[in-house]
Amino acid sequence: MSFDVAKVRADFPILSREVNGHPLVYLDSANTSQKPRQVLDAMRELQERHNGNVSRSVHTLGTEATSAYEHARAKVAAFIGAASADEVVFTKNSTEAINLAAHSVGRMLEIGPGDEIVISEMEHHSNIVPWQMLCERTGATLRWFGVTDEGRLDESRLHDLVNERTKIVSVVHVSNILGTVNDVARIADRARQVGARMLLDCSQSVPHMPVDVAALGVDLIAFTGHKMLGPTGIGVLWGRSAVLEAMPPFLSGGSMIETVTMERTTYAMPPARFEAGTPPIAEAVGLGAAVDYLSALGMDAVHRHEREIAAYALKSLADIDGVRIFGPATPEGRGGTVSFAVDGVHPHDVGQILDDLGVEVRVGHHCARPVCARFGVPAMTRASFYLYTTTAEIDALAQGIEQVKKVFNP
Amino acid sequence: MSFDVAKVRADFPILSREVNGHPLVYLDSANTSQKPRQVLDAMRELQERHNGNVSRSVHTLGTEATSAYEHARAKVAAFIGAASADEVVFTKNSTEAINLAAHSVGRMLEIGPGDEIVISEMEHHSNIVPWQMLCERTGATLRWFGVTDEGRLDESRLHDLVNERTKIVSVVHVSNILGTVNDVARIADRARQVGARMLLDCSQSVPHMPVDVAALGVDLIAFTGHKMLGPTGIGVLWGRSAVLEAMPPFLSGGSMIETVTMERTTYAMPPARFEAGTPPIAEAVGLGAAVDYLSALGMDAVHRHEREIAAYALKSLADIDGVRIFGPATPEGRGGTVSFAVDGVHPHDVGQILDDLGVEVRVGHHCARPVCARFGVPAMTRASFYLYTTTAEIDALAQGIEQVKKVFNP
Amino acid sequence: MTDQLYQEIILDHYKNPHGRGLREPFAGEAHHVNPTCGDEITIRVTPDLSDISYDGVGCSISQASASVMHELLTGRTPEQVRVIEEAFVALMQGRGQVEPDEDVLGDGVAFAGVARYPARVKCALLPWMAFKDAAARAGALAESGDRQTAGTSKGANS
Amino acid sequence: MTDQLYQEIILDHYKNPHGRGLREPFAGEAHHVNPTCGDEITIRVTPDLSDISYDGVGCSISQASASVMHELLTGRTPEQVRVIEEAFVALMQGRGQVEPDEDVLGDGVAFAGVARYPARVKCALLPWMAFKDAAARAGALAESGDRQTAGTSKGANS
Ligand SMILES: Cc1ncc(COP(=O)(O)O)c(C=O)c1O
Ligand SMILES: Cc1ncc(COP(=O)(O)O)c(C=O)c1O
Repeated sequence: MSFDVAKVRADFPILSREVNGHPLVYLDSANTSQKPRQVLDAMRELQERHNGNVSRSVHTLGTEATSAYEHARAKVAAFIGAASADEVVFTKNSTEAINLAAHSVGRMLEIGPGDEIVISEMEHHSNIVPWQMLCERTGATLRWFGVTDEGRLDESRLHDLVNERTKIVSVVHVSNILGTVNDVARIADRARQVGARMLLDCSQSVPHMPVDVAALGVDLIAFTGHKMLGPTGIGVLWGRSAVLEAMPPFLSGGSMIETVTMERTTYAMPPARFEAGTPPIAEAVGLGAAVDYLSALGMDAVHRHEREIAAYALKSLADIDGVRIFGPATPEGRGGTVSFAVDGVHPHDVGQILDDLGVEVRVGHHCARPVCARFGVPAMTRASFYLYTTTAEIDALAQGIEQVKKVFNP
Repeated sequence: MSFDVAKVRADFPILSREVNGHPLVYLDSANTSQKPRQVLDAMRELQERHNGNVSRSVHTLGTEATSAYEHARAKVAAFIGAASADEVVFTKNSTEAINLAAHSVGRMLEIGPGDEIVISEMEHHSNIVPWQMLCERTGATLRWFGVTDEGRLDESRLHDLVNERTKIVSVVHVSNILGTVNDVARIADRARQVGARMLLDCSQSVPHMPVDVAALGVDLIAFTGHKMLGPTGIGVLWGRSAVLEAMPPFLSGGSMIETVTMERTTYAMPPARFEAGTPPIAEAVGLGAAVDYLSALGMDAVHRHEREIAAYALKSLADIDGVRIFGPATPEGRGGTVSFAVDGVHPHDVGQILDDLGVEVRVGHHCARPVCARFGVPAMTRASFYLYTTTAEIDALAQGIEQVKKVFNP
Repeated sequence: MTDQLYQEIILDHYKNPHGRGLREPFAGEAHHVNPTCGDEITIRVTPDLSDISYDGVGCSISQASASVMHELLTGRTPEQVRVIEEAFVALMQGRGQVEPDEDVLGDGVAFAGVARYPARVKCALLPWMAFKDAAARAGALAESGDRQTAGTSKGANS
Repeated sequence: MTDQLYQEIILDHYKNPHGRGLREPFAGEAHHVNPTCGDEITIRVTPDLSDISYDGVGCSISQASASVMHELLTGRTPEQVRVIEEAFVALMQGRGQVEPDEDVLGDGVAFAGVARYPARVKCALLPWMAFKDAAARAGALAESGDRQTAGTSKGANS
């Protein structure tokens, strides 16, 4: 087999730990992924041998740190097919990246009353609230795509929703709760047609499948390091050069300026313009190492592995009486994230009993409350997979669900 | 001797490396500090054994990570004498903390034309540009304290500058370029008297001296992890509970909400309200470990050590012909940061030759261009000290400066 | 291990909740939300605590806790309520170190195991916090006659 | 080690800059800034490149580079300028791997050592980038007669 999951797992020290006396079965990678030794080593090497501030020093340590930081940027750019490293802005997470876009594109387009912003009912809160706040600040109107019963984006009203009043469209590439992969080509075409800017929330796609910004046809994408084997504290806003260059700064302070007087400041070119203050240096280097790790395996292989696991999981769960799956029922057009309900048992209780067996799933609204509301539940239980997930772990999940049923419906 | 610098140095692996064939002499801690093994170990331990997302999971890994994260918050709160851990908001750096304050306090006070914001000529760009941008957005007026020839805050016009139109005062506690320690009691009193909110930029004080927010008499302070033995990617905004509770959110998205519908969102209480998205979890834990390290030594002892080094450095530099010191000439009311000029040699060249000898100083405008302008120079050379700095390193600096003079004025 | 959490008593109250449903008349109402998991509860009380009615969605712990609370507090005097409330909160915050008094807490002793699960303590306390707000609004806990105006409002349990 | 950086030739140009000072007449002007260190340079050129005048503040490398550039480019044809410019930029971006041609670069060969210091390459290129802008504004580099309108503007070298 080309994809050797046992070999992959050996790189993740945490996977050999126990939880409540059982081997850890980590099925919460959509929340945050585990990190391979290679990533932690790269960060430690920087912090212990080459630690200096970036872009500010001529000294050797500073030069080494700057070069490591900029190398990481170039790696990330190559990973997503960016035209240049200057199109990659480092933020602290996806959420900051989306906030940056909402503030800065909002100002660039002078959004005001009568303008419309379009999102979807399938968004993570981080791709809802910044746009609600933009609308509040400016008087613009928020509109959204609905979600079909199958858990897919309802594009039936595309031409009504995205119209000549639309200034920004921001939707999710892969749903963090339903697992749906959105083919956004039609929406992107329509956005371009009406002259709207489009952001794609790739927090759940870049970690799991090949993503090529040149092919997506959007203006901006956001993603986050900790979901793709990288550390916390680092995220990315990618933007087409022409768009980034036209965007005014958002956070301001050291390192994003060209020149400062007390009266007036002029700003640096992107990406520096958007990276105020000391950036997450070691974190960027960690993300660079994560990208190296993923590239060495190949994103096609990672994606294929996850689809196999997802297919296995969908089948295993469908076989259990009283389990209802939310979102697409087959592995086509969906990622390795499966949310479900166990009849008569609250997700909190499902998660608790699974944890007791070492099986770590997420329960709650998954920062996507409108999706829960859409499906008429207050919360869901979610199992999410990654390159280190095995079919044996899916079996452990299935057995755990039987145990849940035993406790609550003996 | 109570403060054993050799023992401290043994905790910092990087201090035993060489640069350009010479032992590293790291005199750039005001830019970013080095990190002890204890901090790096604490982060690695979390990442390798207890990695999960915070505040979102009921499972064991998530609970462990959440408890480590919240513990770090409590440690930081205790370190600065905060009334409660809820007064500590984690950001990515000082710069984000100040931007958060500028946006959120700006909205809270409905800043508009006629209102005044007061800063000083001694500020880091990160405490200038966010206020310039606030004034641009709102029509408010920016005013500032000048700097005296001795490099101290010119408070002579305090009552004129801070008046009934003043809504926010934001000044630096310790200058990152002149080393001046500002006794802000008079300014804080005056701000309170006129009903203005006051922020203190403690980026250069919290790492180097005991800081007690209860005693400062201000509403908000900002500081940054990487300057106080902690990692990059983590900063702090402290605010008095009553102030934080009245402040609207700034960055928005996951984890800062109470409840979300497509139409409307309500927000969580502080500090969650200000921590949108996945926070820098390992970085917060690293900062917690840094605070433990500093507390174990005692901030009084750290401060005393740095004053001794500063006194030694001021004397050594004053003894060199053709060296001019900017800022206070004696160690009273100044921190361990000394900026200087070498006659006829541009700082860039000074820094380059010192680096050649392994002596790492910062050159440039130090993100405080108005201070350079104030003293009529385009740039300065800065040596900055920390708990691991030795008098032998100051000697190396002095010898290096002699070498600079030899190259340029043979 | 979860045996300690999911005691028979808790599962019974979860499956057969006592006093569930929102009833009239009432003098104070409060709606609390757990932002992490989306659990919600609404509590109504009469001024004399002769009825405590409630409704909501949530996990076994929060729902059973509401049922037990209904049993424990309905018809009690303000002073009795204070004692029971304090005992329950102390038990929940005791990290498993507090020995519950069955005379005070009745079926509430079954929640002793919850205290070992920090993430679930919030669930158990959700109805109690909402009750506190509702009772204050109903003026039900005032010792003397100076009762506050009754009213309805919404608060977050964060 | 810095011997390679601070060659005698560089220090000479730094201490005794050639052609320094802003002169009239000129057809194009550009002002560039290095945001990291605050170095600044203003360059003026005549349409026929018969004069290249400049002024600024900066380190030995940027100042000497301006002086050398003045010497190398003044009075040259657009084609000669292109060749020299390209050779200098290639030398600077060569990370120390490019062998400079003294026939083309004259005193500019002294900058070979700078290429090994990534942080200083920007210093050496600052005047050259500003020249490029100024010359474009002066229409000095157009091969044919379609010269652009002369003008003054400000740009950042980031
Ligand atoms: C006084 C002062 N304020 C603010 C900052 C900004 O800190 P950071 O770059 O970590 O945001 C710095 C350091 O760069 C500083 O010295
Ligand atoms: C689809 C989606 N968007 C945005 C985010 C926010 O990412 P972060 O919390 O790293 O900012 C997440 C994950 O939490 C996500 O799954």
